[in-house]
Amino acid sequence: MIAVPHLLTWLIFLPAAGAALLLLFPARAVTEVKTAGIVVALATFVLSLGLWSYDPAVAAFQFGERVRWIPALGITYTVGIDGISLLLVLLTTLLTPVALIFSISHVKENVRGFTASFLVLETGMIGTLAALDVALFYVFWEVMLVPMYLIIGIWGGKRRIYAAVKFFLFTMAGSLLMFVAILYMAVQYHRMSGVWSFSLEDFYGMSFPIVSQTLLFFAFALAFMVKVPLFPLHTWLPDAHTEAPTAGSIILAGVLLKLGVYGYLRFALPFFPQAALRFAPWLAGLALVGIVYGSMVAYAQKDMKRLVAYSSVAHLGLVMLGIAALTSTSTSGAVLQSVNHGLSTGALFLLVGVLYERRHTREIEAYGGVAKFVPVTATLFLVATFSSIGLPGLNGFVGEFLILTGTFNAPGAPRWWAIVATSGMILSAVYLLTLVQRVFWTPVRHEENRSLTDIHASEFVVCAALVLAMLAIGLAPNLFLDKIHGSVDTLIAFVRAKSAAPMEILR
Amino acid sequence: MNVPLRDVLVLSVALFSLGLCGALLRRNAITIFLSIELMLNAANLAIVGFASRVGGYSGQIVVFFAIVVAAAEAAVGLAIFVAVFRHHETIDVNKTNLLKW
Amino acid sequence: MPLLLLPLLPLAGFLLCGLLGKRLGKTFVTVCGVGSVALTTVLAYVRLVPYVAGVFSGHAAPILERYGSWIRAGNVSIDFALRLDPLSALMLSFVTFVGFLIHVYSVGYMHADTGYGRYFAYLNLFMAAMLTLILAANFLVLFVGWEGVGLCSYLLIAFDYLKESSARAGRKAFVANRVGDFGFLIGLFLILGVFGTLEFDRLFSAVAASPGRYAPAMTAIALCLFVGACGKSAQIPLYVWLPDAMAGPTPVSALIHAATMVTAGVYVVARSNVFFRLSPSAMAVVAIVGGATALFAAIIGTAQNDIKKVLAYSTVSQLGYMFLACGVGAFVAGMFHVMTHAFFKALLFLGSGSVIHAMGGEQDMRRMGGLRRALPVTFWTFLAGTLALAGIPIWAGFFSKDEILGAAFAKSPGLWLVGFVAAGLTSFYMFRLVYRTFFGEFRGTDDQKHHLHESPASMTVPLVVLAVLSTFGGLVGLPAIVGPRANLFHRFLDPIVPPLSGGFEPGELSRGLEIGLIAASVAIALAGWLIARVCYAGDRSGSLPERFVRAVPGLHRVVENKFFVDEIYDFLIYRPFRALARFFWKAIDTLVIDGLINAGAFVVELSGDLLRFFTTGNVRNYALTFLLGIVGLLAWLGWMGAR
Amino acid sequence: MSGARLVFDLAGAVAIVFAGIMVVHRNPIKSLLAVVVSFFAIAVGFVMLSAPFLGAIQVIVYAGAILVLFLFVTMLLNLDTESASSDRRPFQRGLALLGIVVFAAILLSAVRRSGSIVGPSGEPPATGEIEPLARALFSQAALPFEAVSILLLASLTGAYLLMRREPPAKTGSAENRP
Repeated sequence: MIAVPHLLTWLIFLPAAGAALLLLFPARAVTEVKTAGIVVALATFVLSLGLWSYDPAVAAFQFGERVRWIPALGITYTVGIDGISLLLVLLTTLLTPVALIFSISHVKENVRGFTASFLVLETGMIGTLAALDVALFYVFWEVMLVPMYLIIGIWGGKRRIYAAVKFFLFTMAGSLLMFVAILYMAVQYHRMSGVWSFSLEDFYGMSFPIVSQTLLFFAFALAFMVKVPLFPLHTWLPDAHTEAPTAGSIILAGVLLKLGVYGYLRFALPFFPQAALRFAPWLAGLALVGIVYGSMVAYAQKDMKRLVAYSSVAHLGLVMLGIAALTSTSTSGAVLQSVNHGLSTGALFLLVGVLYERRHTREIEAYGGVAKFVPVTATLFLVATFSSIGLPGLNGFVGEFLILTGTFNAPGAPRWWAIVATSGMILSAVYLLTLVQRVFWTPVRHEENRSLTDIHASEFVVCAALVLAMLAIGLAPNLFLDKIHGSVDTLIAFVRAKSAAPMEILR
Repeated sequence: MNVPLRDVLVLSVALFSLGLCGALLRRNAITIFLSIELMLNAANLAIVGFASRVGGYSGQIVVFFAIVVAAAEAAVGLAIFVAVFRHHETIDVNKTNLLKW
Repeated sequence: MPLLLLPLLPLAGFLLCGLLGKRLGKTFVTVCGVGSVALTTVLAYVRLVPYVAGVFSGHAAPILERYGSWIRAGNVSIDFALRLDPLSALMLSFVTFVGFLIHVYSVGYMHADTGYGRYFAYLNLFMAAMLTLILAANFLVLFVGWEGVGLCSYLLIAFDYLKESSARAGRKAFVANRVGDFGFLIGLFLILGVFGTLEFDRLFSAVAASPGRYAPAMTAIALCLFVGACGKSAQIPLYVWLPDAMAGPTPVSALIHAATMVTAGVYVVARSNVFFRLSPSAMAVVAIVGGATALFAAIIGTAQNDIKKVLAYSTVSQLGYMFLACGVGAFVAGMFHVMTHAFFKALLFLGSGSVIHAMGGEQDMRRMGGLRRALPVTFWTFLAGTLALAGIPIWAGFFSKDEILGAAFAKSPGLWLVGFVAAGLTSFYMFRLVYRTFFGEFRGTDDQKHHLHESPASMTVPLVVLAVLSTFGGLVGLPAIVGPRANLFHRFLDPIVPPLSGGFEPGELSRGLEIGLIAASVAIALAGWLIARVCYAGDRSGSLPERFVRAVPGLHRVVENKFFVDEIYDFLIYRPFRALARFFWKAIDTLVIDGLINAGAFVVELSGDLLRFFTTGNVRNYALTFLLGIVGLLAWLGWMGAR
Repeated sequence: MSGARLVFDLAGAVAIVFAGIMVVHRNPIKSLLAVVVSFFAIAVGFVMLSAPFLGAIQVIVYAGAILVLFLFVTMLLNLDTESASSDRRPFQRGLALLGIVVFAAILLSAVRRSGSIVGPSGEPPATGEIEPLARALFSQAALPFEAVSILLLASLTGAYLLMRREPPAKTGSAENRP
């Protein structure tokens, strides 16, 4: 593969540039706008494949770039990726064209704005994952918020305004606290060294007395916990998912939630290891409640998208449990499971969208027996379901197994954590198979379902891409795990060493 | 200097307070406006008083300008009252809440 | 020829049938679906014959084939590896062969079904998963097959997905299996924690090298694995899915829910016998659960009227026997029963399928009768299967069941008694089935009578082959009294139960006692037959049972309704779960959490509403506020100046 | 007590009395006339403070021009006397009175304490002649003077715009009606 210079910068800004370009198109050129948007997204995806040359043997950030941005405050444009962000970046660049291609035939109003929002969102997401300067990270973090807010608020369902505002307020409330914490850290750094800096390395080098560390940790963790979302901060998610257009749900579930996980791993954990380790049991507790509670609430849902949304709460609870246990196995599994969840839940939302666009209802009761009329959709839905349930051979199992076994045998974690979490495997089968049964199987109850048309070519292509990715991870997980676990080991070693160091000594 | 400054200031305060009473207690916009003019005059008086104590003409010039501005203000203000009256048939300030929204 | 080819071939068949089946038509599906399994069977025997010969000549070393690392992260490293040892060789021999026969049978049975391609795709996928399960060289690869067969079972039970009952039964099966898998996975975590590996070789040699060191951890591991086995092999309390699984097509019941998949639990217990033998309490649990299931299911089986339900409960009961065998340390006997059971139960299911096929889908025995004349091949083969299952001498079931009962008596006469009674009941309900179905007068509609016909050759040939196997298959495991080296089965399989110091040892029986026990079990089998004959054969068919029902109506109702176990589960688990789920959603999520959030929003709105009153638009209010502000400011200035 | 002070105090008393009448009288015309008297008295005060020019302006511009404008407007609007009964808002009134009393008290105490703070600057005291004032006005304050003229022009225009009646609606809008 040809090495592209400044690959990450290209990746980050290509979508935004594409969005700017789209605004030059006349609003009526709907087809051209769609095509251009998809071309840009696909080009980004192809470019991002260049990141695959990431060398896990080198335990450092790669594809790094550093440019001074606001010298007076020591803010730089520093980007780079490691094994933790690599797969998430690839997931982002995969899911964005998936979302756009899916929307080809479904979004009718203000297509230009829709497509541009997605491209800006992609810039925000990749930037968030690649930023190695805390201020830059925060900028991208907030950049993501606006297009998602617009996507829900403009192209969403009936209660879209409520959902969009709820989404915005939840996320904003968390991230403002984080902003305060970032500023505090920068000021502390300035006091200590006389230099302004927001760079990740410099922040990694700082340690704080336990009280301020705890407060800072909470500020960071809250921002990420809202995004993940961890019980009890999850209630924005079902509303946002339900009201968001299908493409929005795909990105929201597929990538945005993962950024909470990523942020926790990249920032909260190594910045404040003592506090993080001290509160790991609480985190695990919330994660466990999320698994059981999310699953049970999912079971009670009558709306397909809400059901899948609550399943995300449960699945991400598992991911956070893996991080709370903080073993190499469980954390690698958690990173992989983030990607897995993006694929399987993305596919589930996509297929629910396929049904929704034809029937214009998300009520489970409105379906029944439709597998007879949409066999391909039904088959793909089953595959996505089993990926989500964690059937060996598909991606979900590998992540779940690593998280659970890592947690079960973690030195600091009580065994009942993993036991409770494993019950999530039963529960996920209960609610998802119930969904399959009530939507696709059982007798046909509504005559209007008889005229349902099966999945379109464009929808099929993107869904098949997701299924192929699921199979690839399920059958050859080492391809991906090998990229991940070097960085995870480095991180864990760093966290352990830093938390073992005497507390009061700064730097 | 024959008039003590204190007398001037006491008179100024008295007139200003009366103006305030009118401005706050009356409801007729014209009367309120008159009260404001009175307060303006009270201020002018204080300035002239200080000026006579300090010497020079700067103080008087300030008062001169104040009177001119008051004239301009009166013209615009009264025009507003006429416009409001045309619209509301009253200039009772309790019945017009134009400053809301 | 690598072992990997064995699961890969049916997998290829699955892909071809599944992706292209609809487009390329039935012939293509038949060729791909049956051909892939036929080829697999041939290749399997190509590997098996030299291996088996090697084992008998003393080279029992297992063949291990590694295909590279599968999952590697942190301290977990799992290879994708397959292995051929006596245990997997045994399973391989009958899984491929019986699987192949059932594929052939299905060609005839499913010929009119619109989901023909889908059916063979699932069946092929099942073969792939089952072969992965039995050839796995470590627990995780085994788990792949384990879940894979569960998936296929789910898909095939719900094959007729537009029927409410099928869809429900499919989900029930998967969820019940998942409950078992929960235990199984915990077991795997424990094993990984204790040993750091899931490879059979390393695990069992490590335990065999220092049993004392590992013994304390074994009870937990063994019990966890047993929970998994309970789910898959339908033991109390997780058996409830298997009777419902009869909603699937009959060949599926034969293949998955009788011959192969459901014995996977026994296979796992036998596979990890080293673990189990180090924990007497785990062994006791296995034996008791097995014995209880054997008796319990047999009792239910006596009062069922659906021909497949009888066979389903019979399967549950026979699986109980197998666990009973494992629990008393007779792992080889258990596996022997697995094999013979695969033959005769597959035969019985296929025979019942032939009957159902002839009856146009009718499954209720009360509308059958006298089918002996219309379906001669089915009748005679079915009879062979019945004799085998009932434990009549020289038929296969006799040898395996007898060995189990002997081992049970040696360990605990109580367990033997349970098995003994269950054996009598088995004989009774099977002959009841035979008499009601094949003897007497036809009780169905004229339309059905008109259409009665023997099944096509594709269905009868497998029946005959299986009947032969059911009849003579037991001869490979002649009892010890015949001669010390007469039991080929033991000679072949004994290496999988390595000597273990301090481990559980099966009991010994004196020669005389053994003969006595054999006589007793033959007697009870014959007694069951006799009772069934008295009750259901001849002119007064059914009058005796009716009197019995009238005498104890409550008992009959309870048994006929399967002890109301489904209803109890519904009441104790399903309903509370659903209520709790709704409570969480409506009360906690909507009311408490969202309520708090919305209350926050409400406070903001309210304070805005309150503050709005200050924006009256009234000039005088503004002026007043202005004045008060000035007064405040002046006061502050004055205070500052005074300081 | 000098004569000037006596005159000033008398004028002050008159100003206060008529200002009081202005505040309490309900009829706007009468209030207005009271203010005229009060302003005359203030003009006298200006003269007594050696600012005769300002006194003259006070009479000509304030009492003569501005208040006449008020009078015209008041009569033009033909306002009724304020009705005593409606909308009294006693709480507001009380609060306003209290505020005014405190305000006055603070100012008076300030006056009492700081009466002698301000001392004479180096400049010669104003003599009451107009010429030095005019010189100062057209030299030091020439720019504000011009600015004020623009302000007057602007207020003139503004007042015109505000008073102007809306032109009648264009007839073309009728076509849009269904």
